[in-house]
Amino acid sequence: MPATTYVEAIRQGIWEEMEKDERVFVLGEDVGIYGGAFKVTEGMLERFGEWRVIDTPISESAIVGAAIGAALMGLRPIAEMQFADFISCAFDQITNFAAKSRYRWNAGVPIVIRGPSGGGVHGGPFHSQNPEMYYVHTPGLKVVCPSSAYDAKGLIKSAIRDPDPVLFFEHKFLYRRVKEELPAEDFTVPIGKAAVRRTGSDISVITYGAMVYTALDAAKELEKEGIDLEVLDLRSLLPFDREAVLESVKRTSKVILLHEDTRIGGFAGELAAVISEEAFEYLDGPIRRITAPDTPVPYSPPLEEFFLPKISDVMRVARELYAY
Amino acid sequence: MPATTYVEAIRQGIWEEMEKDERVFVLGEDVGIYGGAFKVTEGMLERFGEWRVIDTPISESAIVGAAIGAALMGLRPIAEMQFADFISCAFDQITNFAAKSRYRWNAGVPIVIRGPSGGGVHGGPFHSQNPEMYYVHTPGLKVVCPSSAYDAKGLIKSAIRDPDPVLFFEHKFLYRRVKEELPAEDFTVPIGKAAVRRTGSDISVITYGAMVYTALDAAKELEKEGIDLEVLDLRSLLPFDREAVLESVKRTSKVILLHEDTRIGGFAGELAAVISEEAFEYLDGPIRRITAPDTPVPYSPPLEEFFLPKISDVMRVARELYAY
Amino acid sequence: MNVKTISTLSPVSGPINELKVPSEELQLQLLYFMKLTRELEYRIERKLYRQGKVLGGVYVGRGQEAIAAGACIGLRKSDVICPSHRDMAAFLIRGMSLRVILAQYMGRKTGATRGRDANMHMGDLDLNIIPFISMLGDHVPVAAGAGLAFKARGEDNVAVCFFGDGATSRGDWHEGVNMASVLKLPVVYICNNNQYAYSTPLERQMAVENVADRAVAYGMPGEIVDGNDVLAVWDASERAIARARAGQGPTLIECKTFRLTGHSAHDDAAYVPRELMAHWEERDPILRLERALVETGVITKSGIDKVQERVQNEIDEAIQLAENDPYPDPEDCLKDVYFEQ
Amino acid sequence: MNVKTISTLSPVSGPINELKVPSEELQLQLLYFMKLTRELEYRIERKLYRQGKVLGGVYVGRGQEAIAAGACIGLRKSDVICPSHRDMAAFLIRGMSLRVILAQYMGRKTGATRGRDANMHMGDLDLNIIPFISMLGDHVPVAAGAGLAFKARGEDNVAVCFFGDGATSRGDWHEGVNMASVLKLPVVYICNNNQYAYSTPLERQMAVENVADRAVAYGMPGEIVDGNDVLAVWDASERAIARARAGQGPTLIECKTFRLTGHSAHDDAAYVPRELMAHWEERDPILRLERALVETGVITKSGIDKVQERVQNEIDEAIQLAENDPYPDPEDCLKDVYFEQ
Ligand SMILES: Cc1ncc(C[n+]2csc(CCOP(=O)(O)OP(=O)(O)O)c2C)c(N)n1
Ligand SMILES: Cc1ncc(C[n+]2csc(CCOP(=O)(O)OP(=O)(O)O)c2C)c(N)n1
Ligand SMILES: [Mg+2]
Ligand SMILES: [Mg+2]
Repeated sequence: MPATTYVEAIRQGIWEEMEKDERVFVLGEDVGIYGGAFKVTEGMLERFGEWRVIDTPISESAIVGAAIGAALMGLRPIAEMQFADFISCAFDQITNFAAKSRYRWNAGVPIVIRGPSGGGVHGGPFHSQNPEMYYVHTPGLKVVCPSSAYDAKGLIKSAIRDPDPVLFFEHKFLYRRVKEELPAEDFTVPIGKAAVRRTGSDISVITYGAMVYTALDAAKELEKEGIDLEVLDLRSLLPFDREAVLESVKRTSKVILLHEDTRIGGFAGELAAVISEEAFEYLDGPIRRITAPDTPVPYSPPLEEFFLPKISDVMRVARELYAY
Repeated sequence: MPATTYVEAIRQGIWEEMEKDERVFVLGEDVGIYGGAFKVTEGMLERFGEWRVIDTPISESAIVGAAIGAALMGLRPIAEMQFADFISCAFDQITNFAAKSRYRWNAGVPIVIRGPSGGGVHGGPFHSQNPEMYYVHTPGLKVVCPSSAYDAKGLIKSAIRDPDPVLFFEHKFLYRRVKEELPAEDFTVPIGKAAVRRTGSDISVITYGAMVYTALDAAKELEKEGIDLEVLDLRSLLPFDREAVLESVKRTSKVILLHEDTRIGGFAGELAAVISEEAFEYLDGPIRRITAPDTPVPYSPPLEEFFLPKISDVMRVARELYAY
Repeated sequence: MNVKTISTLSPVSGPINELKVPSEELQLQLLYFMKLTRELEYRIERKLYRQGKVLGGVYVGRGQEAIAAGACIGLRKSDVICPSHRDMAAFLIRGMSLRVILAQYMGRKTGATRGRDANMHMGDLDLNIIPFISMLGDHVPVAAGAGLAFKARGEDNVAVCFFGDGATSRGDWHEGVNMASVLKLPVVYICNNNQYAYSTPLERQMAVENVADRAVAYGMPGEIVDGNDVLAVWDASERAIARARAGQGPTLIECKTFRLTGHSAHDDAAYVPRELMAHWEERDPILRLERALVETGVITKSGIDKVQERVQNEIDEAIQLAENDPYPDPEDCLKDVYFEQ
Repeated sequence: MNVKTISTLSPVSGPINELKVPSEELQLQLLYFMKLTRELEYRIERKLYRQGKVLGGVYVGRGQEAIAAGACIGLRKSDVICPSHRDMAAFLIRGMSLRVILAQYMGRKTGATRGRDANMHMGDLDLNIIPFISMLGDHVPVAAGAGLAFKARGEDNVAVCFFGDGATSRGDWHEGVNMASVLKLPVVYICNNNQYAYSTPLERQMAVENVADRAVAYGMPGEIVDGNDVLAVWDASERAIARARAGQGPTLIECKTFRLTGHSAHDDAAYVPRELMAHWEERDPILRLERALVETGVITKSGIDKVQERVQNEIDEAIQLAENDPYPDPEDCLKDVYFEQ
């Protein structure tokens, strides 16, 4: 079996669910003839026809609104945002209509909203955003950020089958950069379960998305210095795997919270609160955050490189914490 | 001098700034003839004329967009959201156009976006929201949540004079419920400075908005039991007064983070991260959060009462923490 | 634009026009539902709200009852509706019970949203009612999506979506009707143009005379009807619904009407000129229908009194039931944020 | 709708029409700026991008140069423009230097955004250019706001706002043009209708034939011009600008054109039928202008060669400068999020 890329894994996951369940359909800009800006829906129009692969006008809010309406009538829409940045245009529909529907009148809204997020490709302030926290802070939604091809496929399937609205943030830097062999048979990855990517005894690095690789690379370097990092990949942010987080922290007693998203109000804050509330007595050092700084994502290479958390950042903070 | 209500204080603040600076103007729905749904702009149309008090179509996104354009051309717009809940419709303009403008091309966007937020008045899921975190997580914005008439007036003036976009979340429960005598002369309250509402030695309660009163009421009760709460009113969330937070926590060594907003991704998370990173060694107990649960704001009185953090919640957690 | 307003009832006397009219039975049903709506909203706004039994905001459709009534009476059970905040008749015609509605307004567990949401925000998938959210216009693309589901499955159901003149300024309104037009979705868009949005008059909302003028931008038919003439609303709706079922896409129907009350229970509408209000009070859609039905012999005056009596009794009874219905348990607050097994 | 497309230049030969034309000097300026635009974008897309010197996305306006050129050439310094992503000529005409533009594309400190933002996202308050953000349509209400400032201060400046056909589907577009219409703001809205939005053809974007048909919904004039005819664009713009200055409110000008390239540098536009592309290549706006100016004796063929030479030299020089310009310091990343003393 050849290795499957992260982006192809998503395509496969959607394709297989569409084969299996005729309620599933895709809508978005340029998803049909063009197969999507990143080719996630390539070939689907030919296979599934124009009412299951719907090219829409440039109307993110109506794309989500229409997905909601179709879901209420029994379909299973997958709405593509050409870049996750443009989800801002649908913020209102997502947070007010979709998120609150079940709570208000017991009508679930099983939609998936997916798109490429994240930096590292010189996309600048409007093609590099990490919008996850806006939705993590909205009860009623689920938020998923896979880091591997396996997870991407397994989680997109779980998202499609989920009875509630799921925001699926793909990391565009990983699209063609990570790949692995995938099982031939149907599999899913549960929403809300983290994965230990590396077991370690000294410090827990809790992270998600592309930063998983930053953490792993740092761990490999630090191993040479005798510092043993554990790397926990959250995979889902809402709900997140509280047990796995606490279990890891209680074992290592030191924790680094790492994300590509900006700092103030980022997910590390939520984690810090949970840890300092529920694992306070286990902590042997301050909780350390490594995040992007509180700025837009800059375009120029030296600026963007400065912006993104780096292996060296993890190494520096880990050394400090190890020595604490 | 008679006491001035919170809502009237805001009106006065805007009025005085409009008298002083002809660049300042107001736009929004029903702000003119009607004087605003909560009468914040009452009388202004007559005084300042139709090009400084502009009734707009129901277009929150264009209200903010137009405010941005006018600000770039040198004016000082104050955009009213009839309820802060509807700011969701302008999320994209605020977070992408306004917030990132200075960073991108050095062009400041001195706008104020203001409106009534918060619960306790049986407004239900769409007239009770606390939208602050969506903006606190957006670099380039400032976010203000006053709790008193004095602060409301002083902060709205600072917001209007500020060279950057300021989101000014008024708490509608306080509009006519809190009042105080205000100085006759011009005064401002700086954005980013907290206020100690009650000094105490046992536990720091860090909060903002209407919850300041919940904390103070709890403190009064707990005094009888010999538990001495400090109550810190943040007043601004972005930027927030890091020094005041750390100073208080270092002094009391125990901390309760209290807000009306929901829990996951709420401001308490940010505070917990800062405290556990920078005051770790001072902590004598876990950081405790008291927040609304992760649900929409329900309408029915028993549900809404359950939803909102209560004096009894603060007392319970304070007792536990005191005993820790 | 050169649009003719379609009217069947004379504004102040009986019928004037020999348009296609619904059966006598349907006419009587319309009368019943409009009177039921009027009385129900009267009780909610003028009694229960003032007695403190309904908390929060109250918005009624006094003077606009013909619109939702005329548009909904001919629908199939399998069609879906997306009402707005002045369309009480829609809920009643779809079969939501008075008790459920009143319990909703009083925040009871038995209300349409079990106390979670307020007033008109009522939905029920069994009745194919998608509830309004406060953000005006948001349900316009949602209705398109419902129509999309019908079309994708090859069903000939339609989605009927209601909104006010002011809501048409929202971006979501534009995106929604545009998408419905491009994809030729089976949606009927019904605007109550009551000439105000809260205190804001139409000319501060749009630079065109008629909301229907906006239909041109979407290549869909825009039709103006006398919104206080329930038979005219019915007629226009029938045609638009038939068009949608036949796969010809959406229609925009503008119903000219007026809000015979404030924007909400706390607003005295002081900004509305007295003469304008008086002009429209004379054109009360219920009085117009009553006069027409009496003149055509469909009902007698005492027959109308009987309807009124029935309506009052039904509401009395429902209020009694709803008032005694329980509030939700406080901890219910935590339930149903997500699917629960 | 019954709209006549205004053309002054024959699609494939010289001038056909005796409309009001700009002065010869202005005609020559237009030629220069259009050729400068073409060459500059050619270098960016086909050279610098492929050489890896420009990273990220690259969108060019090949074949559409007449639009921004014709619309901007007559503006005053005190007017403001809000260009979109295929309006390079706008920046050049407003006086942004080639070096600043090239440095922008190469992420240098000397670029219009000092390396913070990419490609067309260039702004400069001194030149009265408000930069585009990627979210299509967002700048439409912003332009209205600029117009509002002019109107509120009693100035007779105008705001000129550019967008594509696809952007008109965005809610912000609707809200923005509606607000401009209601408040009669001095804005000129210019649509480049290149018949595609990325891969999506016009009929999947709107159910009307012309973008200008949408103007009806806002009670504003909608005019269609041959967007590959710079003199026609100039003429329509002059009239719309005059209207705006006179306080008569906004105008929508639709410029029919075609994108003679992919959506962005990585797109080969395989979804565009070959014949359609060929049809429009024949109607290249620069060739059309050149033929017309030669026929009317405004310039000779060798004069045109000289312009081309000048353009190439200027760009060569600017590339040299920009390539040697410094990148921003990494820590600059942290600056200017807020006002700094
Ligand atoms: C997005 C949004 N903005 C503002 C409001 C506040 N609001 C509620 S109803 C209303 C007026 C609505 O006018 P219209 O659409 O004409 O409906 P009508 O009330 O006249 O039936 C306003 C401004 C809202 N609900 N949603
Ligand atoms: C809100 C938003 N959605 C999607 C995109 C991605 N996108 C960039 S350009 C484009 C097509 C734009 O088409 P049009 O407006 O016709 O302009 P053109 O590129 O044809 O000049 C799309 C979909 C975007 N930039 N913004
Ligand atoms: Mg209205
Ligand atoms: Mg286009």
